[in-house]
Amino acid sequence: MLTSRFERNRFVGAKIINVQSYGADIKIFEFECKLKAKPGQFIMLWLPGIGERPFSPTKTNPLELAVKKRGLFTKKMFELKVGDCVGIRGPYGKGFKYENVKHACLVAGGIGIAALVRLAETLSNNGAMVDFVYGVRKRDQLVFLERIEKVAELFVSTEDGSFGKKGTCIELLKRLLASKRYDCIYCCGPEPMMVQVLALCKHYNIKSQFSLERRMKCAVGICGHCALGSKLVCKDGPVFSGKTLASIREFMVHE
Amino acid sequence: MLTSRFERNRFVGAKIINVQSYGADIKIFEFECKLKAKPGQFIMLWLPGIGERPFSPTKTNPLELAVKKRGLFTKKMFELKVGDCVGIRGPYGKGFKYENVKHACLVAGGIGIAALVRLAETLSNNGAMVDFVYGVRKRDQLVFLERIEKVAELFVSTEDGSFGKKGTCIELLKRLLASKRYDCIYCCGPEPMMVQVLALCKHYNIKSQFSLERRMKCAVGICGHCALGSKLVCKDGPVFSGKTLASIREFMVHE
Amino acid sequence: MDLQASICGIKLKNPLVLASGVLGLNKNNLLIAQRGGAGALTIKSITLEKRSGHDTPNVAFFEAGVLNAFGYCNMGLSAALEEFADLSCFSVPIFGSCTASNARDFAKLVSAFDKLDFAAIELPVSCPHTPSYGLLAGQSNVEKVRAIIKACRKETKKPIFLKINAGLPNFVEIALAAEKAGADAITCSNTLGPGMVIDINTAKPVLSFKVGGVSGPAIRPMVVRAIYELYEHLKIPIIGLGGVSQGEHVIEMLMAGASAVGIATGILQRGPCVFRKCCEELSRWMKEHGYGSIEELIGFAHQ
Amino acid sequence: MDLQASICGIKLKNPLVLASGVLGLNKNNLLIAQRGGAGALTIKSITLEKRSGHDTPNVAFFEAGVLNAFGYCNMGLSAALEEFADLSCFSVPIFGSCTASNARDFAKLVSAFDKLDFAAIELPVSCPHTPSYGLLAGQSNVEKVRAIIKACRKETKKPIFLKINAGLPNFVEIALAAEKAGADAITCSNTLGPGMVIDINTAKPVLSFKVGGVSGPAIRPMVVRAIYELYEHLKIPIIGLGGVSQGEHVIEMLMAGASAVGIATGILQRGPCVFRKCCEELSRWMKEHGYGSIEELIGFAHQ
Ligand SMILES: Cc1cc2nc3c(=O)[nH]c(=O)nc-3n(C[C@H](O)[C@H](O)[C@H](O)COP(=O)(O)OP(=O)(O)OC[C@H]3O[C@@H](n4cnc5c(N)ncnc54)[C@H](O)[C@@H]3O)c2cc1C
Ligand SMILES: Cc1cc2nc3c(=O)[nH]c(=O)nc-3n(C[C@H](O)[C@H](O)[C@H](O)COP(=O)(O)OP(=O)(O)OC[C@H]3O[C@@H](n4cnc5c(N)ncnc54)[C@H](O)[C@@H]3O)c2cc1C
Ligand SMILES: Cc1cc2nc3c(=O)[nH]c(=O)nc-3n(C[C@H](O)[C@H](O)[C@H](O)COP(=O)(O)O)c2cc1C
Ligand SMILES: Cc1cc2nc3c(=O)[nH]c(=O)nc-3n(C[C@H](O)[C@H](O)[C@H](O)COP(=O)(O)O)c2cc1C
Ligand code: FES
Ligand code: FES
Repeated sequence: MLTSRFERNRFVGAKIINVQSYGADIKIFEFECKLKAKPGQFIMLWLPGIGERPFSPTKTNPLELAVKKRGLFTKKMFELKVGDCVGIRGPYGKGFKYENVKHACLVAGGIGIAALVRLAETLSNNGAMVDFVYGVRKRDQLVFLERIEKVAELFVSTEDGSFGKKGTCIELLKRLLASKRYDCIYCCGPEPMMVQVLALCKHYNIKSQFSLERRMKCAVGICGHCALGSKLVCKDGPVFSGKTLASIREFMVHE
Repeated sequence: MLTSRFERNRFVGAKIINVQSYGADIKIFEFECKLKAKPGQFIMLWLPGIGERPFSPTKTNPLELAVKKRGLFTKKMFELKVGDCVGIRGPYGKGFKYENVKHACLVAGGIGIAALVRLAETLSNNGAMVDFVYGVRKRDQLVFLERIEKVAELFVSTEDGSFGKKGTCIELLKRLLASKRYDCIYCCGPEPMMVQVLALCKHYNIKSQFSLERRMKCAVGICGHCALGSKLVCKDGPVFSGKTLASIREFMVHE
Repeated sequence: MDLQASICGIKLKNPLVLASGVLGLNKNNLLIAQRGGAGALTIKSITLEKRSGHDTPNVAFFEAGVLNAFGYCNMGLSAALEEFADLSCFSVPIFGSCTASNARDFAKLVSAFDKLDFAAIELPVSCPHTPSYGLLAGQSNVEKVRAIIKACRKETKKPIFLKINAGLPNFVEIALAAEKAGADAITCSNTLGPGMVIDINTAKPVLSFKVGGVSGPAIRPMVVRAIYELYEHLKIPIIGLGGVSQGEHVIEMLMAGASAVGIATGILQRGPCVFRKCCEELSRWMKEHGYGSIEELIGFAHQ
Repeated sequence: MDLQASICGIKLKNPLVLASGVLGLNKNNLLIAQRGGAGALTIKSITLEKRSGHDTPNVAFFEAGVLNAFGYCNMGLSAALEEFADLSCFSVPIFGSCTASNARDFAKLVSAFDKLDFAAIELPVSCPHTPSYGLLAGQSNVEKVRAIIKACRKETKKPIFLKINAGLPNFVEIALAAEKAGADAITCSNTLGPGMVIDINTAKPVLSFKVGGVSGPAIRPMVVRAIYELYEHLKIPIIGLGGVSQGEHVIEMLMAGASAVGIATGILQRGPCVFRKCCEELSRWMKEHGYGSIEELIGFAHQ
C-alpha cells in the first residue's frame, strides 16, 4: 500500500526480552525488534504516558540499548520488566564516517559508550586498528568490555581507581596521543569532556567526529529544539566533525 | 515523494498535436502525451466543463484516440483544435489475453476498431496469423486500413456497399468461419453485433474475447455504475471472455 | 480466530461493513462486496426521487485519498423498493440507507424501507457536497437532526444509524441529541470537507461540482479522534469509517471505540476483497497479541 | 524566471514562506530556512509567558501526514524581544507570530512586536490543540476574532495577518469579519482537526496530549477549497498553506487564489531546501507553460 516518508516514522512495538543491570545506574535492554541503523544513528524510544527520548542502538538485531539513569524518563525505564512493550521509531540522523580510516581512536565517557561500541566493531571489520579509551566514574558502570576487547585495544579509566587507570579518559587519551598517530578520533561523552577532546584533536591536528546530545522533540527536523547553532542535531547530526563543531559558537552552551 | 494508488489516477495534461477527420463522424486525435497501456485497456479523457469518458488508445506514444461523434461529449470533442489541452488518466482495466494464440480473428464494428487495431499489431508481432473483419456503415468511416493491412488479412464490409463487401461484418465472419479454424475471436462493436458474434463462437466452439462499453463514472471500481451483472467493466473488464459473458444475464440489457 | 461482532443486536460474522455509496447501487453491486468478505453491506443512499447526480468527473484524486461528488445519483425510492424487495441472495445483513432534505421526507423513506428486509436503516445527514442534502441542507444543526430522528423513529422499529460528519465542531452534540431522540447507533464519518483539487494544466477544479467530500487515508486521524470522543460520551454503539484499508486501521478504530468498521475508499486501494484481507490481518494480529474476541478490542485505548 | 511576489506591499523574492512553528524557535532556526531558499520566514508563535508545552511525543505520523501537539512551547515575550531585536542577519522579510487567549493579551504582544523589525505580524486564532488558545479558547467565534483584530489594529501599523482554520464551517465569516476589522491578509490554514493516532501495540494514543493538529498532504484539498472560497469573498490577499511540498502544489494554491504559499510539514518531506526545490519546479513549469510572473497565476482557476 502507501508507504510514505511519514509512515517510516511510526512507532513499532518492541517487547523487552532481557534486562541486565550494571551497578545502580546502567541497564542494558534487549527488545524483540530489529532494525537497520549505522553506528552513530539513533532511535526514539516511547514510554506511553511518559514520553520519548533518543537512544543509540548498541545492537540492531535484536535491538539492544544501554541506558543510564539520569532523570524522570530513564527512572521510569528502569522500572520496565521483561515482557513490557515500548514503541521504537527510527533510525534517525547521520552516523559516523569511517571510510579510509586505518588507525582510529575511540573515546567514550560514561554512557557515551552506547554510541561507540558498534562503531568499534564496524571499524575493526573494515580492517582498521582501533584503540578504545573508556572512562567511567566507577568500575560497576563499565559495560561491553568483552565486545570491545575483541576488536580493539582497550584503555580504561575510573575516577575512583576501582578499575584500570585512576582518573579521567582525557589523561589516557593524552598519553596515547603523545606516541600514536590516528587518522580519526571518535568521541561520545559528557559535553565538557568532548570539548577537551576537541581541543586535543586541534592541537595534534587530527580529524575527529563527535556524537552530540540535545533535547529532541520530533527527530525529523521540523521542531528546531535540537538545534546546535544553525545545525539540527537530529538531521545534520548527531555526529559532527570536529571542524564543524569548532565553527559553532553554541557548542558547550545549552540548557 | 509520495506515490500512492491514488496519485496514479490524477489527470495528466495532454495537448492536441494533430486532428484528422474521417467523414462527418470520426476524428483521430493525437496528443502530446505518452503512456503504457496494453491493447484493450482504456483511458479516461476529461474535457474541463464538459465531463470525462473512456476511450481506447489506438497508439500510446504519442497517445492517439479514434473518436466517433455520438452524444454531447463527443460533439464537444469534435470542436477541439490543435493546441487545446485535455486531461488523461489511466490506463484502466484488463486488456486482451493473446498468449499462445496462433490463429486469431478480429471483428470490429464501427468505432470498435479503436480497441482492436493495436491488438492486431501485437498479435502479429507475437507471430500469430491474423484475420481482420471490419464492418462500417459507409466508406468514409473506415480508419487504420493501412496499419491493419500490414499485419493482418483484412475483410471489409460496408452497409451501403461503398467499399468491400456490401452488408454487415457478421456475414463476412460467417463465411470465414465456414472454412477457417481460429484459436480465438476478438470482438468490439455495437452490443447487438457482439451478441451475434458470441452466438457464432458458441456454435463453432471457438474461444472469444469481447471489449464492452458501459457508462463509467469512476473507472476505479468504486461507484458501481459500470456493472455488468456483478462484474465491473472498469476493473474486471472491459475485456471479457465469451464464456464469462454467456453466464451474465445482463449482457445486452443496459440503459 | 472468531471475528464475530454485533451492532444493535445484529450479529455480524466480522466487524467489516461495506460503506454506503460504493458498490451499493443495486443487488448485483452488493454481491461483489459480499463475495469480498464483508460482514454487512450498506446500500447507496436512496432519495425520494431518482437523481442523475452531478456530471463527471465525479471523483478526483490526490496522493492521500479521493474526493467525490456524485450528488446522490441514485434510482429513487420506488425503483429501490423493487430492487431490494427480495434480499434472499445475501448471507450477511443488509443496511438500508436513505437521505432527504427534511424530516418529513426522511420519515417517508424510512416508512417505506421499514417494509423491506433491511437489518437496519442508516440516515446520512452529513454529505458535504450535495445541494439540499446533508451539510448543504443545514443538517449540521442539532435541532434539525433531532427532528429527523424523532420523525423516523415513529416509522420503524428497525435500528436507526445516524451517519454524522467528524469534521463538524459540534459532532458530539449532534450524536448526543440523536441518541436521546432514539437513534440506535452513530456511523462516523461521512466524507470530510469538502475539498477541491485543481488541475494545474487546465487551471480548473477537477470535479464538475468543483468541490467534493474527502475520503481515504487523509481523514483517518480525524475520524479516529471523533470516535474516541464519541465513545466517551455515548451509550449507543459506533460504526467507525474513514480511511480504513488494512487490518491495523480496523484495530485502531475498534480501540478508539467503534463496534464495527466501514470501508469505502479501501475498495479502490485493495479491491472488493479488501474485507477478506482486513479480516485476515485482523485475526493474525489478534492471535499474535493474545486477543480472543473483537469485543476485547472495542474502546481498549480508553483503559 | 522571476518568481517575485508581494503580500501587503512586502516584496518577496519568491512566494514561499516558512510557516510558523517549524524551525522558527529562534534566529538560528530561521537561518536554516533562509539558507533553504524561503522568500519570507515566520517565527514560531510567541505567547506572553514562556511555555514548556506538552510532553513528548509531540508528533505522530500516519501515511498521509503528521499530527503535532507541542502546546505552544516557546520562549515567551520577553526572551523573544531580545532574540529578535536585531534581524540584520536576514536577507528576507521576517514575520512575527504571536498568540494569546484574549484580545487584551493579543494587543500586548502586538504592541511589543511593533517595536521590532518584523515585516508583518501573524495572529493565529486557529490552533486546534492547545488549551486556552485558538479553537480551545473559542476563537472560532466571529465576535472574538473581530475583537482581537480591533484591539491589535490599534497597536501597530504593520500588516496584520489573521491565521484561520480551514476546517471550520464558518471560516469565510471569520475572514470577512477580520477584513472589516482591519486585518491586512488571511493566512489559511493552521493544522486541521484535531486528529488522533492510536498505537495498536500499546493501545494508547501516540501523542502525549492524545490529539493534535493534522498537517501535510492529508489537508491540502480542504485548504485549496478554502482558499478558493476566500478568494471569491475577500479583497485582502491570502497566504495559502497546508500540504505543500512540491512546485505543483504551490501552483495549485496560487491558482486557487493565494498570493503567497507557506510550508511547514514539507520540510520533513524534502528538508529545509524544500523552498529552493519548489522554486525550481515552479519556474520550470511556468517556463514550459508560458507564464511570465507569479501574479498571472494568482486566482487563475476562477477564470
Ligand atoms: C542522539 C542521542 C543518543 C542518545 N543515546 C543514549 C543512550 O544510548 N543511552 C542513554 O542512556 N542516553 C542516551 N541519550 C540521552 C537520552 O536520550 C536522554 O536525554 C537522557 O537519558 C536524559 O535522561 P532523562 O530523560 O531520564 O532525563 P530528563 O528527566 O529528561 O532530564 C534530566 C536532566 O537532564 C537534562 N537533559 C535531558 N536530556 C538532555 C539532552 N538531550 N541534552 C541536554 N540535557 C538534557 C534535563 O534538562 C534535566 O536537567 C542520547 C541522547 C541523544 C540526543
Ligand atoms: C472501455 C471503453 C472504451 C471506449 N473507447 C472508445 C473509443 O476508443 N472511441 C470512441 O469513440 N468511443 C469509445 N467509447 C465510448 C465513449 O466513451 C462514449 O461512451 C461514447 O463516445 C458516447 O458518446 P458521448 O459521450 O458523446 O455521448 P453521451 O452524450 O454521453 O450520450 C449519448 C448516448 O449514448 C449513450 N451512452 C453514452 N455512453 C454510453 C456507454 N458507455 N454505454 C452505453 N450507452 C452509452 C447515452 O445514454 C446517450 O443515449 C468507449 C467506451 C468504453 C466503455
Ligand atoms: C464514491 C463515494 C460515494 C459515496 N456515497 C455515499 C452515499 O451515498 N451515502 C453515504 O452515506 N455516504 C457516501 N459516501 C461516504 C462513505 O460511505 C464513507 O463515509 C466515506 O467515504 C469515508 O470512508 P472511506 O475513507 O472508507 O471512504 C461515499 C463515499 C464515496 C468515496
Ligand atoms: C510542528 C508544527 C508546529 C506548529 N506550530 C505552529 C505555531 O506555533 N503557530 C502557528 O500559527 N502554526 C503552527 N503550526 C501550523 C503550521 O504553521 C501550518 O499552518 C500547518 O502545519 C499546515 O501547513 P503544512 O501542511 O505545510 O504543515 C505548526 C505546525 C507544525 C507541523
Ligand atoms: S528534534 Fe525536532 S528538529 Fe531536531
Ligand atoms: S466506473 Fe465506477 S465502478 Fe466502474
